[in-house]
Amino acid sequence: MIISIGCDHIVTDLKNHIIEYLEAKGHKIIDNGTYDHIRTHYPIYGKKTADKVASGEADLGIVICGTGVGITTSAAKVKGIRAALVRDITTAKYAKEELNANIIGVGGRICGVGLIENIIDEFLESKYKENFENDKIIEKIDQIVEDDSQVGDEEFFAEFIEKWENGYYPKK
Amino acid sequence: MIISIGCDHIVTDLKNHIIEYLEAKGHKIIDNGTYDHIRTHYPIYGKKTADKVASGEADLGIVICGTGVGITTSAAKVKGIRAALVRDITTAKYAKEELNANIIGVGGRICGVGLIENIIDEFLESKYKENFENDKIIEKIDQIVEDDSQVGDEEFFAEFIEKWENGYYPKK
Amino acid sequence: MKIIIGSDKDGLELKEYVKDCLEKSGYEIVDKTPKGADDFVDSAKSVAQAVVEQEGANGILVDEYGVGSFMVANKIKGAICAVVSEEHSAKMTKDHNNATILALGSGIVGKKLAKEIVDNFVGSEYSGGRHQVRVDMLNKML
Amino acid sequence: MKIIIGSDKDGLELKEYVKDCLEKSGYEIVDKTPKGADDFVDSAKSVAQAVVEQEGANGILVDEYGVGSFMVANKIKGAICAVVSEEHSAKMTKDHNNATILALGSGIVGKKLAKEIVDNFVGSEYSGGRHQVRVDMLNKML
Repeated sequence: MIISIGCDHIVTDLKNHIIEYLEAKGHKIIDNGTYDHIRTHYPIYGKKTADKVASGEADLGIVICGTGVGITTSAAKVKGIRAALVRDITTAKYAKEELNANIIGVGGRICGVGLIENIIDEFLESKYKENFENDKIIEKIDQIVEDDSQVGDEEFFAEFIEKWENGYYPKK
Repeated sequence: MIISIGCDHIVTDLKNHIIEYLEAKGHKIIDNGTYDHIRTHYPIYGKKTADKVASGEADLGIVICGTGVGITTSAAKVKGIRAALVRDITTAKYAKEELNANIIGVGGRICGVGLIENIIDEFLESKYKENFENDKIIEKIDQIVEDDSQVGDEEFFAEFIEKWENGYYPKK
Repeated sequence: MKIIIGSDKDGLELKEYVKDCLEKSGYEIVDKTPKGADDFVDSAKSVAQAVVEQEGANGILVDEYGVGSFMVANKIKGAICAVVSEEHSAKMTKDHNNATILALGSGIVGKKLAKEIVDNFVGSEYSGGRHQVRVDMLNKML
Repeated sequence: MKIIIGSDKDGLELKEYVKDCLEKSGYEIVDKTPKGADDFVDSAKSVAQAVVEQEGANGILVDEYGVGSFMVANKIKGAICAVVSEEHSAKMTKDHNNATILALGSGIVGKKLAKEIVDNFVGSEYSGGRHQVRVDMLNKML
């Protein structure tokens, strides 16, 4: 499978571990960064990771930050994405089987690596159960957002990054 | 507070992080090992950590292994120990407030470090709520085991360590 | 603080429990789905829209796994929803992400844990500062 | 496989749910506390003792937090009890620790999660090998 992955600077080592883990299983990984521990902003990587899935370039996506909330929320806000933030395998399975989730998010400061590996395994291996009920709910979710012009727009956050670099935002 | 801590070889780095975290808060730590990543056996460190608490040398104990189950079970099997294996703060608080738990266990491959720090904070800061009901349950738990001759016996596992070293057990 | 709540049928019982706890703590509750919505898309949309429209309001959503409500609420522009099954994230997501909506799974968390999660969420505050750039980014999306 | 179960009053409802699920899966269930024991010390002791006495039996304990049953069951010589709120530990503790007793907190885990935890626990097997030295150590204790 082609898997799009992204993280913030809090959990870069964990993301690198997961990439190795998945490559060893034969998956192809698109690593959207961040690539180091320099302070950056989770929506950049959540959106980048999700854009690849929304466009079809990747089959599924994985996003990780401290609690998982910030980066998974940014992924969820991309049209075509059904993002599931989880802390157990049961929910990962449900999200894939019933909601055909295409992005899984976890919190690297919340879950340990053994549990995270198992959550990802379940997410990748579970199959969507196509039926009328599930199709209907998914269509309802997908219809909430109409505009797809933000997908793939790499300059979307440029104004904020510039403001950050110019000291508009406090560094604390 | 004087805190007795122990781990197996899977989570030594996490234990070292927790020691730093607690020392920065002014606690005195008794580090019962293991000290490296060489394969060893969790009951050795669970018992050592618990013995210090049972004898009164330490106020409270913390034990960590992959899932937390193995090492916390070994701590629980020491007379005078009320060991709580947890994955949330609610249970840590309950265990201290109602059962006066004196050892907390977590799984380093199950919980992330942010959650673990918070669990430990809650465990150390919560106070036992002394009342008739709680005292009665605790007495009932403590009375299950009568013999205290195993507490502090440093040769207790010697036969198994010798067998392990002599190749009695498979290494796989 | 006003707390806007909603659930589907599967989440109804836990929603009622959470509602009771919050009312006892003195919060003003607006229940968008007294009988439980037909599905979590309806409950999550209506709560998220109401939270976005009312400055200072918080939202709580319940369905069987929580993750469906999370998926949906975050599709509403300006809504930041966290699905959580432990207390640390409940605090941190308020503090760092300025999340105003909490989603819970009734089939995932028990009542004692749910209560502590909710208390940590409604009892925490956004700390602003460097976190604002990320929140501004999220709020531009959709 | 025979599964011996027990709970206090707080754990009664979840115990009944787990019992139903396991019976539907064809397991033979021995319920030590059909009405719920007075406290988790009684339920945990009776289940742990029965599991230790019956070769090949497994035990499941429920109280409000699970951790009380864990504390007690592990005081019985030969009993290895795991308190668990996710599926990975449920599998791993069987595989590595040869745990034969599972403790659950009814106030901590929801039913869907509890069912998956139980299924993972009863469906996994001890792998022996290097793990036996640790199990022998545990079994010498008390």
